[in-house]
Amino acid sequence: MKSSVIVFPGSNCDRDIAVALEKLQFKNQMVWHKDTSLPKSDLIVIPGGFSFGDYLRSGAIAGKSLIIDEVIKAANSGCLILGICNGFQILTETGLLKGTLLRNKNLRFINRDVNIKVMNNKTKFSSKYELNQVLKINIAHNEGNYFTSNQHLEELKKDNLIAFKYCDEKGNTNEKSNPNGALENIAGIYNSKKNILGMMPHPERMIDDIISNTDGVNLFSSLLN
Amino acid sequence: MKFSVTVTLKKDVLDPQGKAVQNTLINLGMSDLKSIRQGKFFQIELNEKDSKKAEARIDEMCKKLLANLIIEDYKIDKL
Amino acid sequence: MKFSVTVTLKKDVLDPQGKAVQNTLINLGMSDLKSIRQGKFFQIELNEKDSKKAEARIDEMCKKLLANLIIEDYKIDKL
Amino acid sequence: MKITKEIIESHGLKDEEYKNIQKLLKRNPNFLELGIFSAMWNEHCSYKSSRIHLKKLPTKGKQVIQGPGENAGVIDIGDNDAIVFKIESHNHPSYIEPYQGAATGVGGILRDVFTMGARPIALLNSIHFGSPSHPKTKSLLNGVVSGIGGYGNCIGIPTVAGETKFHETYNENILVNAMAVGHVKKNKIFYSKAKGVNKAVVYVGSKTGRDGIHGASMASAEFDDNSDEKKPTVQVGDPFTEKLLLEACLELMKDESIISIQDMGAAGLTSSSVEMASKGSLGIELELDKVPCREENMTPYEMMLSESQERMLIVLEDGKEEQAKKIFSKWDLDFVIIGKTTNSKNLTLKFKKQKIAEIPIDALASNAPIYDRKWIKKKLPQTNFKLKRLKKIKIEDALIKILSSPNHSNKSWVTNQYDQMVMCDTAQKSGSDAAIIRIHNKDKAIAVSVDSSANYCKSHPITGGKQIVCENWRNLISVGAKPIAITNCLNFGNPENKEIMGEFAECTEGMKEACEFLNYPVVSGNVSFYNGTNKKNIFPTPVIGGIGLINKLSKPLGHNLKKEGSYIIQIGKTFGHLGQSCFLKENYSITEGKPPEINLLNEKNNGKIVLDLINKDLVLSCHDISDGGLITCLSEMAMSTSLGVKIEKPKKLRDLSEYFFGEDQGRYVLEIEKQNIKKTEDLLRNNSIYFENIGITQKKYFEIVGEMKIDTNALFKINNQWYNNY
Ligand SMILES: Nc1ncnc2c1ncn2[C@@H]1O[C@H](COP(=O)(O)OP(=O)(O)O)[C@@H](O)[C@H]1O
Ligand SMILES: [Mg+2]
Repeated sequence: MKSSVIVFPGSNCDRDIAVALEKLQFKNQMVWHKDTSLPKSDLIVIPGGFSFGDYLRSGAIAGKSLIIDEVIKAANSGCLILGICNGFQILTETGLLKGTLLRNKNLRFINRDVNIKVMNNKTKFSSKYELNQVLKINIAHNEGNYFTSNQHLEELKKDNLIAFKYCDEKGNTNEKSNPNGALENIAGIYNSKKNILGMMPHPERMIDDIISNTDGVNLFSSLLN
Repeated sequence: MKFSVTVTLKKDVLDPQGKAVQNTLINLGMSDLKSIRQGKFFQIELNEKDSKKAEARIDEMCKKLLANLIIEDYKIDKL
Repeated sequence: MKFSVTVTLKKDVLDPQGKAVQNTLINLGMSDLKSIRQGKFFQIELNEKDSKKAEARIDEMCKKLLANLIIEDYKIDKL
Repeated sequence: MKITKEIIESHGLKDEEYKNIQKLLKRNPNFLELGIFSAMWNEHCSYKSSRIHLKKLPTKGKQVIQGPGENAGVIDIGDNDAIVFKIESHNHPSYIEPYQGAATGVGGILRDVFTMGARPIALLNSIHFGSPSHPKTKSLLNGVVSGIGGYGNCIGIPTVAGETKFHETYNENILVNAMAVGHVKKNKIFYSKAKGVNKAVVYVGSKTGRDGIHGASMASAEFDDNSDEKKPTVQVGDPFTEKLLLEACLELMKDESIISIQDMGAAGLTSSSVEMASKGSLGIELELDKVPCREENMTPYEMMLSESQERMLIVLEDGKEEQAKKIFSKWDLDFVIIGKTTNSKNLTLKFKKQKIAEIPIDALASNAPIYDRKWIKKKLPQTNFKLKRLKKIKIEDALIKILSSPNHSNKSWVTNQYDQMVMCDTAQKSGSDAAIIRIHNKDKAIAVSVDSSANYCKSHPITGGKQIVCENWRNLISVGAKPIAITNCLNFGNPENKEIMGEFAECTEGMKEACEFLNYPVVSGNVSFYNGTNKKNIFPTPVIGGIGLINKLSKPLGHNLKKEGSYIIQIGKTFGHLGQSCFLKENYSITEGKPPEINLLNEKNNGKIVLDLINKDLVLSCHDISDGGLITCLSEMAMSTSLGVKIEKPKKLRDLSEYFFGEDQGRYVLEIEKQNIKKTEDLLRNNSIYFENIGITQKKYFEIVGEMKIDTNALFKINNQWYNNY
């Protein structure tokens, strides 16, 4: 399985995701944002960080970079795309995913482990998880407050496009278990063809028991199937 | 030629920042505050003499980068 | 009564945001762009009929919260 | 411009200093030269009041690769791996503009570390605020914490540990100390010493603006009521550009292009160029027309004294320009040759084809003033209170008072605003005695902690100086790391005041004794004087940042209790010292008395044995006993787990408050699994270590038999509420 990680100036989880992919036996390549072609890949990852400082709006400037056109082309031809944190924000800026990520409700950066619930385990990204399985995954963001139109929200629900929701240890999704004010506790979504996943939590941080836990591993191993 | 651009969130988009500012101001005793919404402001200077062309240029900047038209509106003023 | 407030960085203060936006716009082909600086914009509505009082109120808000007077200037306009 | 008395004074130069300048130059300086002298000769750059005292500190050791004198200290951790680290203050700028002040403090210390070729792997900070009820405290706290986070999070280096304290002594002068830690291959360390004549001097990074002109002098001047007006343009941090600068520098460092490299920190272009030349016994010539400027019409004076952030100066090997330039343009950064090294031993500045300044490098650096300022010894304070005369307080109530106080509250409100996990090598985050960072791709790790004890240092500086080194040492031991070396940030008041100078002299003396005895050398540091307002000086606040090594990291050892039914062992003897304790402060507002004594021999023996027990895998969890005493330590071990403890009262009859809240030093609490208890006790006995078996762990309840019993969850809630309600 071949993967590419897109690196923008200001990306800072690029090495972390590369380590995770290689640990799980992906053949990974790093791709610089000024490159105009993508190596042949089954999976493209847009990593976390502060691309272009996240100045203006998070992900906005990265969304205009040269390589993004290639990512859009690849996405349209069915390539798997994973955007984590800043990657998710960039995907919404490019229009590959709908909705937007607003400032956290408390207006502060939040870094901690949160629980999220697997809402759909029938996708290429999630088949190794159980439905409604509760994972403990680290979040680290300023703008993770997912917002979208009512119409799109209905679509997300109807077509089962919500990937993960913030919840408590028992899987309850309520205001208390919502760290950033996201609409309906949404932590990650798919596009309608389910080949694109954007998520705020960082699965690449959860692949090693010494550092954290291994709740992120199955996301990558699902992709290997 | 100088322009200002203000970018504001569309009416039906949640404005967490504005809301937090509003709460803080009310806590500071500004009970007469009815509402506050926050946006962005740009001061732009162009090397372009023709005001029509310049304005078109600014408009292009807004569409291409400065505003996210899905959630934001923008307004251009000549300074 | 409605007001707008624009908050801008003082003249010599570094504007990293504006700088990044400027570079991006130039990369997007806007070579006629001379400079761009970014600031904040607020739309405020007050429950106050007296325009003098209202303006004083807005001024207070700016001083207390909306602007950081050490690095920013602000401007109030009645809408 | 004519140099008047007022101009000299406004540059913070004393009369005799100005005369000295005239003597060194054999003429009057011009305005630009005066500015350069003032920047180089102020306290911040010249260490003129502190140098003779700092000399006493032990700086060498088997594992020390580079001691003080470079951008940061470097220690050897084996296998060609080295750790580069330093701490620095940004107190005054943070008081004026907390967000930007703290942010640029982080940016500055990071540059010190990556200039040496190291990739930064961790950030720490020590922040001290005034009383929570002071009107400015809340916004300062907010601003500083989000500034530290804003910079570290954006650049992508985890902020893993620190301390957050409140005390009225900082009401008008907060402390913001930032520490950075980096990793480098031992054979790839870069230094600031220039070598060779006619080598290109290259400016890289951000453009120069009018930021913080005279910032370095500001950092060395007391605030007065007019300081609002003297404000220079505040430095604004740009972590994004720093990230680019970091990557570009590390990329350039992969080969042999760089002869010497130095970040532009305090006093910007002036101090960076002078330091490079001075270390290499060379001269340097700069053409200021070439300096990349952000604003129009900048004067040479402004260029030389600007403290714009995210800039570096490099002396480049011949023939490497093209290649180096390519790297910097890839990262969208300025790269301009602005001068060359010379053999003149002068700093020569040209502007518009004219020579506008020429100063012997030695005059700026090695001939900078050094003062042996008057200082007086502090007597050991007497303790006037009588515990027996104080109103009796229940142990439980006193504990709750401490746990709910601002200084002891759970800090997650702070630490949750920092990305602690980015880089995926943080094995132990904030919340324990020390954070643990794994060396990338290896199974060894370092432990890091910063510590200070201003109350102890105030009441008896020499004891306080020893104590902070020991506390820092203990914090590293508690997570199973072997302490290797420290960095320190010495935050003091006005050195021209002989009591303050005495505090400084004695604190450093205490630090020296402890460092020497524990074989714990000082490899880098920073001094910040003039902390205070209108003659009111802050408490002496030296901050110690320590690094320890864990040779093989399996599971990080924290202080959270692990297992029901294990034994709780206290190492070290409890005498019940309550002077300067937080028991007295929080419950009776008594802040008098002497600090607990330090017995360095016990300290060393106890630490060694604890480390030994940990290495033998006999310890489930471990916590050192510091302020708040035994019971506070135990409650911290229990909170945030579902376990509790069942502790017996001391066998010998003595005052329970002294026993549970005494702050005697050199003590630890260990959780030992039942099956290992005999082995552990034998080891302790064989090494003649004083210990007590004080109880066991149990489900849910924090209990002192016959005295108190409370749900640990309730304790956690009590500990967790202050920040959220503030
Ligand atoms: N400003 C801060 N930044 C990062 N971590 C912090 C900060 N303040 C406190 N902490 C963390 O909170 C925990 C408790 O701090 P403290 O009570 O000072 O611990 P100790 O007494 O063991 O030194 C420590 O793990 C410390 O690293
Ligand atoms: Mg400790």
